[in-house]
Amino acid sequence: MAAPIAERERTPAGTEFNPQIGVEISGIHFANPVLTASGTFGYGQEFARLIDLNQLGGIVVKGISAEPMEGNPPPRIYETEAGMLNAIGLQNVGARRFVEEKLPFLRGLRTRTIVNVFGYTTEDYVRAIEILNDGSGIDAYELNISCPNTRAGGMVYGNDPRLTAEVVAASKRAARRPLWVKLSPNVTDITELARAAESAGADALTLVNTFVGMAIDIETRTPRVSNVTAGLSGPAIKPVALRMVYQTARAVRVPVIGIGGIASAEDALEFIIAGASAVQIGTANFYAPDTALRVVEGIRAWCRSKRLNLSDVVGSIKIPPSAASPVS
Amino acid sequence: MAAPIAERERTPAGTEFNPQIGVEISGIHFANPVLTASGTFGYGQEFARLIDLNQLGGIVVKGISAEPMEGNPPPRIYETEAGMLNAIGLQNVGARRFVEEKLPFLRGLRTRTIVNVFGYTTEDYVRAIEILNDGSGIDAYELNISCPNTRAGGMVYGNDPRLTAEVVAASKRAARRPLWVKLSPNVTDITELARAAESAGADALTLVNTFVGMAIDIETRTPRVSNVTAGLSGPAIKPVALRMVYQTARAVRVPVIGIGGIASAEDALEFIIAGASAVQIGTANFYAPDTALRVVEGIRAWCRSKRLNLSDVVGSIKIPPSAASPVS
Amino acid sequence: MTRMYDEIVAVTENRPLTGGHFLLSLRAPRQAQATRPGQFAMVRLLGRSDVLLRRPMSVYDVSPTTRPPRAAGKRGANAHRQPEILQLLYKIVGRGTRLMAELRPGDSVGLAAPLGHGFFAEEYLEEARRADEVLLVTGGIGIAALLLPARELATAGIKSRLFFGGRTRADLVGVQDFESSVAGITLATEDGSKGHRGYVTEPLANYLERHRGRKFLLMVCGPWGMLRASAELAKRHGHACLVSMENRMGCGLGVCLGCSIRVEGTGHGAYERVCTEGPVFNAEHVIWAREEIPKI
Amino acid sequence: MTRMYDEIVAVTENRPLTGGHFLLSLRAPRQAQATRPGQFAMVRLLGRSDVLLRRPMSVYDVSPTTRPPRAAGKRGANAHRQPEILQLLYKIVGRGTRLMAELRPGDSVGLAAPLGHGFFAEEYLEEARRADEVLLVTGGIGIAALLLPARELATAGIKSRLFFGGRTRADLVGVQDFESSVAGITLATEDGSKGHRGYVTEPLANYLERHRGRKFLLMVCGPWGMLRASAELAKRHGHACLVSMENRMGCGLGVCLGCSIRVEGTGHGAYERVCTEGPVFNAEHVIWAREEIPKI
Ligand SMILES: Cc1cc2nc3c(=O)[nH]c(=O)nc-3n(C[C@H](O)[C@H](O)[C@H](O)COP(=O)(O)OP(=O)(O)OC[C@H]3O[C@@H](n4cnc5c(N)ncnc54)[C@H](O)[C@@H]3O)c2cc1C
Ligand SMILES: Cc1cc2nc3c(=O)[nH]c(=O)nc-3n(C[C@H](O)[C@H](O)[C@H](O)COP(=O)(O)OP(=O)(O)OC[C@H]3O[C@@H](n4cnc5c(N)ncnc54)[C@H](O)[C@@H]3O)c2cc1C
Ligand SMILES: Cc1cc2nc3c(=O)[nH]c(=O)nc-3n(C[C@H](O)[C@H](O)[C@H](O)COP(=O)(O)O)c2cc1C
Ligand SMILES: Cc1cc2nc3c(=O)[nH]c(=O)nc-3n(C[C@H](O)[C@H](O)[C@H](O)COP(=O)(O)O)c2cc1C
Ligand code: FES
Ligand code: FES
Repeated sequence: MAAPIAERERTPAGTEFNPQIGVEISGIHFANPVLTASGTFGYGQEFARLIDLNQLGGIVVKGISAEPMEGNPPPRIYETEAGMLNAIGLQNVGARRFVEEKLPFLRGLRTRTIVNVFGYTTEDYVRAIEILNDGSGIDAYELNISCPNTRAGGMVYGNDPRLTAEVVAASKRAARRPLWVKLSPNVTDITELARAAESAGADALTLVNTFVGMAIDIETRTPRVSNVTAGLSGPAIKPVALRMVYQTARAVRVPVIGIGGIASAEDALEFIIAGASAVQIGTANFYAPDTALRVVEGIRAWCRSKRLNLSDVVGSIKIPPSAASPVS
Repeated sequence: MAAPIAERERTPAGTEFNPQIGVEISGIHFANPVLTASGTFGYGQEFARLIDLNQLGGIVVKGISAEPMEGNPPPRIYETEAGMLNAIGLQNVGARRFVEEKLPFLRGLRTRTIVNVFGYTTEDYVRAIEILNDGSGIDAYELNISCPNTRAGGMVYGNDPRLTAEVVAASKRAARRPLWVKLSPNVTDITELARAAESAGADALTLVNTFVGMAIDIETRTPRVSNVTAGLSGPAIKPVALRMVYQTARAVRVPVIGIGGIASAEDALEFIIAGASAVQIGTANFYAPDTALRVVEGIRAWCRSKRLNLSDVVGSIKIPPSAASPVS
Repeated sequence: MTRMYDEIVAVTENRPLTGGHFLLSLRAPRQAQATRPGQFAMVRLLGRSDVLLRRPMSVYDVSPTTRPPRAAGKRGANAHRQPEILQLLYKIVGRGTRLMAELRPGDSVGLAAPLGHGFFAEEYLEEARRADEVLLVTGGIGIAALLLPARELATAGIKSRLFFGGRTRADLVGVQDFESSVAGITLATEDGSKGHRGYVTEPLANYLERHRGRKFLLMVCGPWGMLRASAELAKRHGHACLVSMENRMGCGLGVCLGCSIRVEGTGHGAYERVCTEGPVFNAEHVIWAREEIPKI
Repeated sequence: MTRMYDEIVAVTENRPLTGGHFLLSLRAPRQAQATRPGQFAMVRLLGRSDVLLRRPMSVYDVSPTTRPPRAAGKRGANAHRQPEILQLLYKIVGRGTRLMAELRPGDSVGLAAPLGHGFFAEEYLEEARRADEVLLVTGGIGIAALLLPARELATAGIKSRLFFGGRTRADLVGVQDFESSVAGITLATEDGSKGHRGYVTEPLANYLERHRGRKFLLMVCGPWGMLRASAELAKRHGHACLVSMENRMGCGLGVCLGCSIRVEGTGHGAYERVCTEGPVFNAEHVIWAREEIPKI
């Protein structure tokens, strides 16, 4: 698809180079590598009055479960240094109402629609996917495996390679669309989980979800968020997310989609250079809803100035020979 | 040691309450619960011209190995959002020169001296401790187990319960002083590592060390730090560090010392309320060398205003009954 | 959904008032013209990531120019001009508001407005028309949500009365701005430095007691205790009551679900978003149990 | 170790110069009085955690009052007064310096100074006395480290000469401040907009060539390429050369070991700290292999 590098290098430096920033992931073509992250963009419609949704590469909708869920009691969020904590509790309208009420709007867009799916048992996941299979206008599923498995004593799916493989394999069998798996960063070795998901049939991996954190009100000596612990997102987590994307991209063959604290095209390019085929914008949507569009434009401008297509950039990090151990 | 709460509550509200903020950890008494973290305070002397070192609860010196180490090539650090990355590579003068050249100064202080120790094999750790055993003026050792074990194929000691237990047990046998173990946060379940260290003989646990992160220069497409990956510290990590301290304090009986992004007395009190018996100040020393002293004063003032001794505050977090799962 | 605008706008004035309150004037014609009484804005401090999220602030006033609010009553010749300035009345309580206080003319902020449903969603306006008098009840910085409603009521020929409480007289900011719109003003301070000594819900209770038989609508914005006390008084006397709720907000746009509170008797599930279904709710639908209303 | 002071100090002026350069004046008598030529300061932006670390900045000038640097040469009656103002000459290159440029009189910054060993550590001063002339060589913002050395040399009666290069004429800030202290000034710009077109090391090479047999000491501060080129020229002609090195700094205080570069022929191990053993090093001790000098 991309013009061969040699050819581009022959085009005189003065002529405008029009970079290809489209990307194919799990058989779906995205006009650009910038998606909005699950839980930070509602069901898309909420942002229609703010930005041109058709300029996005894709929209990943808020996590959907088989049955509606009401979520956690307030307070659910808290601001931290360059980040935020959230424990929304996966409030959502359920797969059936999503298909009936939310999907028609998304179907009307040129932008790709990815549906984030979760459950507390493997059967939950499968059931949600089966309902969603009937909806039209969904391009792929993204499995959120950062949930505690109620059967496995609350052990988090995504923190255990065996549970990961189980839920991915079952979901893959059920899914009539490509299956992305969204990894939890709260693990010792992200590549172990990544390989487990890949072996079990994941068509792409997205990472990272939020880091489990906490904040305390010292006046009342109670947790700031009713759930006690909550997920940390935002610029604060970017360095760790980037490291995990870098490691994962080197450990698997399926495409990797990078997430975590991305607020600018420069941030996004770091993930892409580290090996991400695409990126997702999360928390930044809350305070700067035009972030994703600015990132698209910034990536295009950077590629143009470097005379590179996106595919030349993905994973193009150069590691100096002096660099020894992967640990600081 | 502390006056019983009932008695204090009888003292009329008008009279000045003088809180006890001393704490005993692994048999050592600290005049206050504020220490400076390893690698962020040199060998103490560097800060003597800036603050009164005798006002500190303790000083944890830069990590010491049996032999001197020269560290990583530059660049070794990079600033991130509300944090910094470092891959110093454990540059240090070695245990022998430390005892001869650095310890005499520290011995002259009223403040407690904790020596942070590391190695690449269990024998390295033991050898360093044996050399240090001969030095006088050391109050305790703090084992930095965030190093890759060169024998175990580079697997990080602190990320594996079996390796953790091995190095802690061997070090405990060698150590003629109390042994603290400093845990790595780059793990799926911090309590598993905490219990492994406790069972193997740790007298106290300090956490957290840095999170493995990364940054990329998009112009050169090379890592910002020569070592490729580097440790993230500073305010950005505070929510995750606090969560780990909270979980660990509930999982072990030995005292827990909290570290991670502490920049104010309020931050320190969050850790103490979550269960830390003491705290360490790291990155903040770099940009505000008076932080530790301000934290001491702030804790004292807070305890006074609440009419609480420090021991009443440690682990005094109130968890609302509504709070269900420990995962967001 | 009404039109909403999210833009970088310029500060034209940032005036310190008593008690750590400030009046921030922003050149934001589109936001100002679209705002309905009781709606709010999300304000972003630019160029920093340590204070990441935007802060919710009621739209206090909109005006054609940046005249002092004291003069805002006598609009005269200007009244037909479209507003260009949007004003926020805020109090320093933490890092974000402390930084807002440092804004100077010529600085910029991000501004998304108007947001939420105000006091005059259709069913509420109907309610107001049926009432003999609307009682505007507020404590502290809650006053910021009530100036535009007071004006709207005056314009619609509906009589209103302000009950305004604070800890001390320095908290009673903006009272003058209400004078031309309301039929009466009752003040209260906890320290007795101005008006009734105690909570403003005490004179409110007396007023309701003295005027049994009349039909009131309460519009309340203030701390949780005051909202609940007002809601109870309204219920006891059989009056309708609208409360403007607060909660921490991640986005203000309806997507993070961070601001949800449990609301009864509505079709939209157990939790509703303060930023989208609120901030104004029918007090009868709010569950007043402490654990359902966050101590934020 | 000389005395060092770490305090919150007030901005008295922040003057924009050409080419995105600024001259920041701080009321910092203790730091100003303790500073020796070539030492640096760590500057902290207060009240924010997103720009966490302090920024290293050479001390450009110290003066009794905050007079324009243009007048700094004719000190006259003031010369005996103790300096109260410490000045930093900086260029906007990233977030920290962009925020520094927004500082206004009355604002505060954190200031730790003086730090490091300057150009006149004992052995270096000896070297200077033995030289026929000291050549001050600099490119871009490196000029900030050389004004105090130029003055010190003049006071000590040692002749000096400035070689100053930039990309364009707007980069050649502060030249006037040197006029009264140096025997000659050679300028160069890459675009030829002022002085020699090209690198300043070209006229420097010519000068050394023309004055073979004389004994020079080079004091160099600038980008890595210029440091190395100057060091090579000095070595080829057998002159001593002092280079002020740069590196990212975590603390500036000698404790983080983040600023270490590999230095030969010293007793302190292979890596030395730019902030403590430097920033001025004997060029002969520096290992000029690219991988040992960070591209920061
Ligand atoms: C719909 C709505 C309208 C509001 N209108 C106004 C207004 O017109 N003027 C005004 O001064 N304030 C108003 N507030 C409150 C205002 O949003 C908070 O005071 C502000 O966000 C605090 O920011 P901070 O960074 O200064 O404080 P922080 O440091 O974040 O917190 C300081 C204190 O303020 C509380 N707080 C934080 N966020 C909120 C929040 N979203 N709502 C309420 N309290 C919060 C914190 O829990 C804490 O007690 C409104 C809030 C809402 C939800
Ligand atoms: C001893 C010493 C003295 C210095 N004196 C001056 C001076 O007098 N005037 C002046 O304008 N600058 C001086 N510098 C450079 C100055 O410290 C950097 O320009 C500044 O830290 C960049 O901060 P920033 O936040 O604007 O840039 P960042 O956003 O942090 O980075 C922008 C660019 O500056 C580079 N940079 C970052 N930190 C440093 C650093 N410590 N040293 C060099 N480059 C860096 C980055 O790699 C990047 O290329 C000095 C540096 C050192 C080490
Ligand atoms: C309020 C909120 C709600 C979220 N909900 C979901 C969700 O339903 N499913 C999911 O997989 N991730 C969810 N996430 C995680 C984000 O999609 C993203 O992985 C994470 O926030 C890191 O990216 P960021 O730093 O750009 O925000 C949520 C994040 C936030 C802040
Ligand atoms: C530059 C630097 C060097 C460090 N060196 C060590 C070390 O030698 N041994 C160790 O156990 N921890 C080391 N640490 C980790 C700190 O002691 C501390 O655990 C970590 O920085 C988190 O705390 P903070 O966020 O307050 O900095 C180092 C940290 C930094 C920033
Ligand atoms: S604040 Fe985000 S949904 Fe209301
Ligand atoms: S900057 Fe920290 S040791 Fe030099």
